[in-house]
Amino acid sequence: MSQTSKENKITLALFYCQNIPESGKQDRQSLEEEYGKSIRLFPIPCSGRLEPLHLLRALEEFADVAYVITCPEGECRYFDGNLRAKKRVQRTREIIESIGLEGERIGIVMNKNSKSLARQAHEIMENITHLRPSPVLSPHRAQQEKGEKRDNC
Amino acid sequence: MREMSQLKRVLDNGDMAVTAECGPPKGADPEAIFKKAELLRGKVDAINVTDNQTAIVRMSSLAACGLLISAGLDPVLQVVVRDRNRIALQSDILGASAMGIRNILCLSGDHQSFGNQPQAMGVFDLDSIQLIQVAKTMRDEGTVWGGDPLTKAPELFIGAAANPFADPLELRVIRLAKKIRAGTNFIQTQCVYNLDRFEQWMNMARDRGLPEHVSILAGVTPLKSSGMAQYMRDRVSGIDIPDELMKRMQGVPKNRQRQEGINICVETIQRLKEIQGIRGFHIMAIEWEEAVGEIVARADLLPRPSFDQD
Amino acid sequence: MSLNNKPPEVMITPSRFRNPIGKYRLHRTDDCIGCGKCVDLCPYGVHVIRVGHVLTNNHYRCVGPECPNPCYEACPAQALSLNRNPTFDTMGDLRWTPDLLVSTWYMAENGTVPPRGLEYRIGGSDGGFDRLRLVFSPAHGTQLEAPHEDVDIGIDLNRRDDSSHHIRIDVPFYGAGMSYGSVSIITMLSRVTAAAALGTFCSTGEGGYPDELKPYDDHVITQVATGLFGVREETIQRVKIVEFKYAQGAKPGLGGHLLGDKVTPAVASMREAVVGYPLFSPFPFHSVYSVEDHKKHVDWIKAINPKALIAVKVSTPTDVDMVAVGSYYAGAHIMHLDGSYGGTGAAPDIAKKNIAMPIEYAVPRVHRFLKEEGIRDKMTVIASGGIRTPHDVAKIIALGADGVCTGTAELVALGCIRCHNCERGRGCARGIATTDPELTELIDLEWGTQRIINLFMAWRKELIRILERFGMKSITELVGRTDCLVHLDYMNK
Amino acid sequence: MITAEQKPIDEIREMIEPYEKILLLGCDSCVAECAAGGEKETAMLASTLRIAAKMEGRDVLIHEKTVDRQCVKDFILPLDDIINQYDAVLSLGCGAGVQAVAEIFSEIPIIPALNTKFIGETRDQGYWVENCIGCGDCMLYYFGGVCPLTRCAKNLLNGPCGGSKDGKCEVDPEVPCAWQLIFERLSAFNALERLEKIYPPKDWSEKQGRGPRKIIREDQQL
Amino acid sequence: MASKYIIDTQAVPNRFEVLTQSGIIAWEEGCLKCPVCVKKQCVYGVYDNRDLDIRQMIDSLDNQCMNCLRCVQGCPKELIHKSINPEYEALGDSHWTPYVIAKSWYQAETGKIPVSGAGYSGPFSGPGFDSMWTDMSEIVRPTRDGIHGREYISTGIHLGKTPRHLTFTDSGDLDSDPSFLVDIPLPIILRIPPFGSLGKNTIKGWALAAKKLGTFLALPYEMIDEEIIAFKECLIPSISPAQPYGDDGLGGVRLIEVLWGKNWKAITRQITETHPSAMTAIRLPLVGGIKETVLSLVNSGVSIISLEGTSNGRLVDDNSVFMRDTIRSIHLALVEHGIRDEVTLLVGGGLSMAEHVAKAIICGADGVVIDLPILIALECRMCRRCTKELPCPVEIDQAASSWVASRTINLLGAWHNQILEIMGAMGIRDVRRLRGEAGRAMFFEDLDRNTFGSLGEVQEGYELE
Repeated sequence: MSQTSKENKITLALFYCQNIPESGKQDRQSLEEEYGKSIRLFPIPCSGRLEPLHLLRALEEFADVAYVITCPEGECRYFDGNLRAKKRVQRTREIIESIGLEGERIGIVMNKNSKSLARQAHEIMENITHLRPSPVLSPHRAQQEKGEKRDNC
Repeated sequence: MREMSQLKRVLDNGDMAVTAECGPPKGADPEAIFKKAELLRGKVDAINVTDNQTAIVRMSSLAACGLLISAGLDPVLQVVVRDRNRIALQSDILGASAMGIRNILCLSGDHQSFGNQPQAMGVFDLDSIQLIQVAKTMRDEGTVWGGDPLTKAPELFIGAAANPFADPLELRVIRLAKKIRAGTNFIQTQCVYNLDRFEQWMNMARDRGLPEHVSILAGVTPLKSSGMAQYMRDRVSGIDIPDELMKRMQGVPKNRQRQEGINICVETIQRLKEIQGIRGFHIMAIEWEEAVGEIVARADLLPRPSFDQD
Repeated sequence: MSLNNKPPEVMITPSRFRNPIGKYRLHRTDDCIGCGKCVDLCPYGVHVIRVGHVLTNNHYRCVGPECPNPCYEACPAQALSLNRNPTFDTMGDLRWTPDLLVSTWYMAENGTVPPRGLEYRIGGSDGGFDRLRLVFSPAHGTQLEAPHEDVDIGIDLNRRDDSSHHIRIDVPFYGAGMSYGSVSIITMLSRVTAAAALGTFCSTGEGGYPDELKPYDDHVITQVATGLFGVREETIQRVKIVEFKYAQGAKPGLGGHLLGDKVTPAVASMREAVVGYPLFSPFPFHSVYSVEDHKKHVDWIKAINPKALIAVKVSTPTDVDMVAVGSYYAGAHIMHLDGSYGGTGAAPDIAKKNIAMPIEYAVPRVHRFLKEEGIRDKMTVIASGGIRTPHDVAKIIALGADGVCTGTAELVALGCIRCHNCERGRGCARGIATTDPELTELIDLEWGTQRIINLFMAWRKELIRILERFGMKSITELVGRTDCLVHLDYMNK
Repeated sequence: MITAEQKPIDEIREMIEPYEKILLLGCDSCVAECAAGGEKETAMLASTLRIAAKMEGRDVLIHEKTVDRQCVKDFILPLDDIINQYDAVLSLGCGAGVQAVAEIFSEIPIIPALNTKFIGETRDQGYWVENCIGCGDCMLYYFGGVCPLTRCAKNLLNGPCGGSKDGKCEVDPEVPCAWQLIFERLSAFNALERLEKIYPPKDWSEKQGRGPRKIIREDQQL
Repeated sequence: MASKYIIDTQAVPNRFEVLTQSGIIAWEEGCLKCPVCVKKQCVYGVYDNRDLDIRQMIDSLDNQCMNCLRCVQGCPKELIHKSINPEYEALGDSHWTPYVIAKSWYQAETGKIPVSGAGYSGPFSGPGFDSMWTDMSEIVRPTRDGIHGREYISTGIHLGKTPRHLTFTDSGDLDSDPSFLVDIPLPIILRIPPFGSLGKNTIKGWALAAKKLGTFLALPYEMIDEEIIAFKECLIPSISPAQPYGDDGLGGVRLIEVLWGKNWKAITRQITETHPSAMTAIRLPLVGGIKETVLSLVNSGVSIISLEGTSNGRLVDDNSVFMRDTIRSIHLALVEHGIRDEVTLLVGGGLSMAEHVAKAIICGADGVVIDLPILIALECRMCRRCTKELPCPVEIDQAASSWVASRTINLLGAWHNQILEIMGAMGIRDVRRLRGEAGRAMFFEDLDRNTFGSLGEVQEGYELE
């Protein structure tokens, strides 16, 4: 799977609620080892801490896809942080769709059955394999690749 | 019932057209209309009926036009957007057409605060250009605005006003062009005193080729007195009376000022005739319909053409 | 001389902030049908009805899962749910846990210890007080309905039987020195006014003796510290107790340091210094290098104010016991041991954490040594620097102190949240440890006074309850009774 | 407060299309409260427009800034320092804000990003409702604190039309008939006699005036 | 040392947003935009300066908040909450705690000693050096104010064997050879940390810092290249006996360290021959039975021994034992054998805060060697991602050498001041006199047992509260 994403050069910005199981520093690092530059992880104290701007800025600057994993519905420490996150993600989707970017580039997973961070991340990675590199970043990316090639020469 | 606008026929025929204005009474008496009609009969091709001019309540323009039709004259129904929303405006257009009224003049109207109902709500649902569009849609598409079909489309000769004397001049020409694009067939201008400015405007209009698409009737108003001249210059928006004209009026004794007003008016028409693209005259002798006959005669605009009714 | 006032009245004095913070939060969804059942069920007044709308206005009073009638279980529309308040867990520190902060606020509001749901007796430092427990014999009953007023928790401050004032305080504590400059004038006045009402004292600290305190001269202890800020003959003559500060527990072995920003015109004039310039109080008294020097100091005060009691405030080095004996022979009445956990103003972290020993070790050592020297009965031993709760008071007395000094607890009653930023920016953002005029206005004097009175009335009741459970009539019976304590790390080993 | 909604993004993009350096100007008052033009929305719109530009491969400079209030000169004037760096300003203020900014910075195009809606009330979180048309001649006393000019679809002043059914308006059955509310309110404090009166035609000149209305208080002027 | 030793510090900004313990969660939905908004009243202007750092997705609300909670407590809709920052909690490990890391960042940024109000907030005691309290003097044992006072407090130590006595020629000139004694003004030597995303500029920056501080940077011999050798007088190359050693290009280096291993003797001899003017030191892993080894090394003439525990301050062979008591026992053994002054004992591994320097010296070290603190000074988060070849979140290898040097100097400057504070409180004016002064310290185990050891008995039926 990691190979697929390498071929696609898709970068996922993954925000996740610190309350989801097995999401500590070590779990995070093993994920990063697995996916390399294809994943950027951002633990947050509550998914409701996330604002549309985080997602937009991630898409603007470095991410092909931005996802949020929240704690299960009804289990937010702040009661409705995850519900807020859900609505914010929905709104952000609408925004990017309105400018012609695939809505799928933004997603939210409300954790169920106490899935681990790694498992959720794998599933998300699986879900997004069909997406092409983001048209937002492609000019940059093209330049970067050029640069890399130059270095190789 | 009249099938075609007399005004349209005259213009189509390539003749200089003449129209005059007739203000309905501040009352319900039809005789006032008939009286004015007789004064104008044979002197003009069509008679404009004002629509609650200066926002003062008068007999409705539509009704007065109906009376003129019954008198066998060709009325121009003036419609202001101040008092009616698009529902009323469209229904009035249908009613007018049904009564044989063929000419409408689409106007914004004076603000309600100027008249005798200053507390009234101004409607201004449409503006005059939109009204032209609506009328054209009804006539040419056979639908109301928004697309609902009409059982029968109205027959209309659509007119609009133009004021070459308001500022900025460039915008006046842009507006004329927009009115033409919206579908106006004829233009009646604000009364012309400042011929230089008028010519300038006409030149600009000609530069854009506008007169080819519309019949421009230059408006004239005989001055009754130097006092009236003063008033119109100072108080009525969009009126531009040059100083030499003012002086000319003032230089004449009071009892001969009316005559001088008519003289000026006739001279103006004569000069306007020289201007390329002018297709006729609109004589607005305000509450002085008697003067029209003399002006038309002295301006060599008689007799008015007549056509056999089909 | 005994003050023996009637105890002041407790008056309910809620937080001065719109949203008081509690341990739990309740959440009400749109499903609420406004039936008001929760309002009826809740014994703590968490919910209120306003114009047909039920509102959860007083989250902070919720006792959470320990509630006998949980509204969130009884709600017919299942519109209520309960969570621990995440904000609660961001507050405080290991010594002043969020539980202790909130229960202190509860006491300051209500004058009683919190009903349930909050640990109000110990903190989370995992040593000392927090590993010590009071041991109650079954002989003296368990919970008491109402404390008996015939239990005496007052203590004598002059045990030398000399010609100085004979002062008895009605509670076994008085207010530790917090200088004008490190705290606002309102904070200072709140403390002093409350001390007067409670029949005890409060120290000015080293920043001078503001005129506003004059009406309370009989309840003020004035401090003579190394910087001698604002110390004048007149100020020494005004009071009944004069306190020498040799060191303070928060920065033992180091001088005090008031940042230039806090030296406002008022502070500067009080301290006879220059506005905007930092002030250092050196360490130690450069005129005292021996017990003999120390005695000269005491004699100097006695010459100015012959009847004054002399308190000597020191921190807790290895030889604190020797210092105590030396102070006795120099003529001191009160040995004030200041441990390293207290302090208002800024101190280097390295000093607070590492220098000198915790008060729990120092007090037994001094108690034992004074006893061995045969002078324990002649000296009043006061402990401070980390006394947070009535249980801490009972424990330190059982370890050998006669009474305690309080400081931080009062600031917490005034709304201190232990953010540890006393010296930053304009000073305390909550208007307690600041000299910023605008921030000072955040506290109303009457409110502040009552909050401190309420807190100490709760302490008082709790101490009486503890003594009753020990079967004691007076707090003096508890002094040095280590058999009333157990340390969990050594329990039944 | 004044409420507003963001315009469709396509419309905004079309308007800013000719420009390469654009300042998004938020307003932190009314339109912030209705989540249309505050600091946050401004940042979001800026990011969205940057993303859109990048997708087109265009190099457009989009910055954002939010002022306390766009309808007060004092808050606008400080923009003088930065405004010259831009080709256009996309304002997230209400119509009043857009015009006030435009009036001060006459040389630079000021483009509205919002549709200004109405004077209204925050009825609930995320729910704003119009309840004043600013007629300039308040009649709420007579109608028990419910404005028929705003809340009756027909602006009727002398009682409900025949379309009122079950207390709801015929125009929108979701909306309570204003006259039902007026009736209930006036009954509640025994003031139904106020409904007996025939209210004469409304003086609209206070609303429409002669061009823009203004208030001048000389005592407030210096 | 003629002039007073002062470390010049200057604030050096962070390159990345710092992580702090807690942040603000401010819901926007439902905000009433009150005219007097609690956000506008923030004493620290946190909301006015709000910004989003994209690299780490850090909202400045996360790290500028000073925890006064006024906004939380004032918002009429209760839309503002506080939260513990999971990124902060995840910093470091149980030894390199978030607190240690954050305070080190502060010192490296500002050059100031950490100061806070409202008393001590930490645990009662802790493992290792945290279970020691240093003494202070009250009235009967005078000292002078450490920082602001009049007496000079020396933190200088010398490396090498102290001559037992000096000999003089007949004409009265010094006959002893003082060359085998190197002075450093600070009892701290820097060492390249065991991990880290290091670039050339990092090494250079540290060398520069060592030079400016007047101390040494110990680094693996392989790391020395043409650029670094320019700092030779403040470098300690570490030579591993496992690696071939030949012509080394270390001419002019003053101190060379040999790692403990089979060949150490041969290599030491070789070095002494090639570089007669350089001193040699032996670096030993700190293990349980090391005392005997140290004694025999000293007896065989080794004059500098560097003992290295684990990076969490334990014995290399037993992670449950803290190095504190082992150092004490080595020191005491050397004293007993009358050879304490024959050797300079340096201690390293897990020293994370300024007080550890003083405490290690009290336990018997002459000075210390620090490694990870100088990495943390460069904003290292101790995530050890670099050990797994993951990118460094703060791109340490990209930092300029001047920045590296200034940050390191700031940290050491703050440590120096703290050592002065702690020595001043003890009334000790020369750090060399602090060595082995266990009497100036209090040990948790002793105090606690003495005080509470007897408070263990609870009878049946008694209730604890």
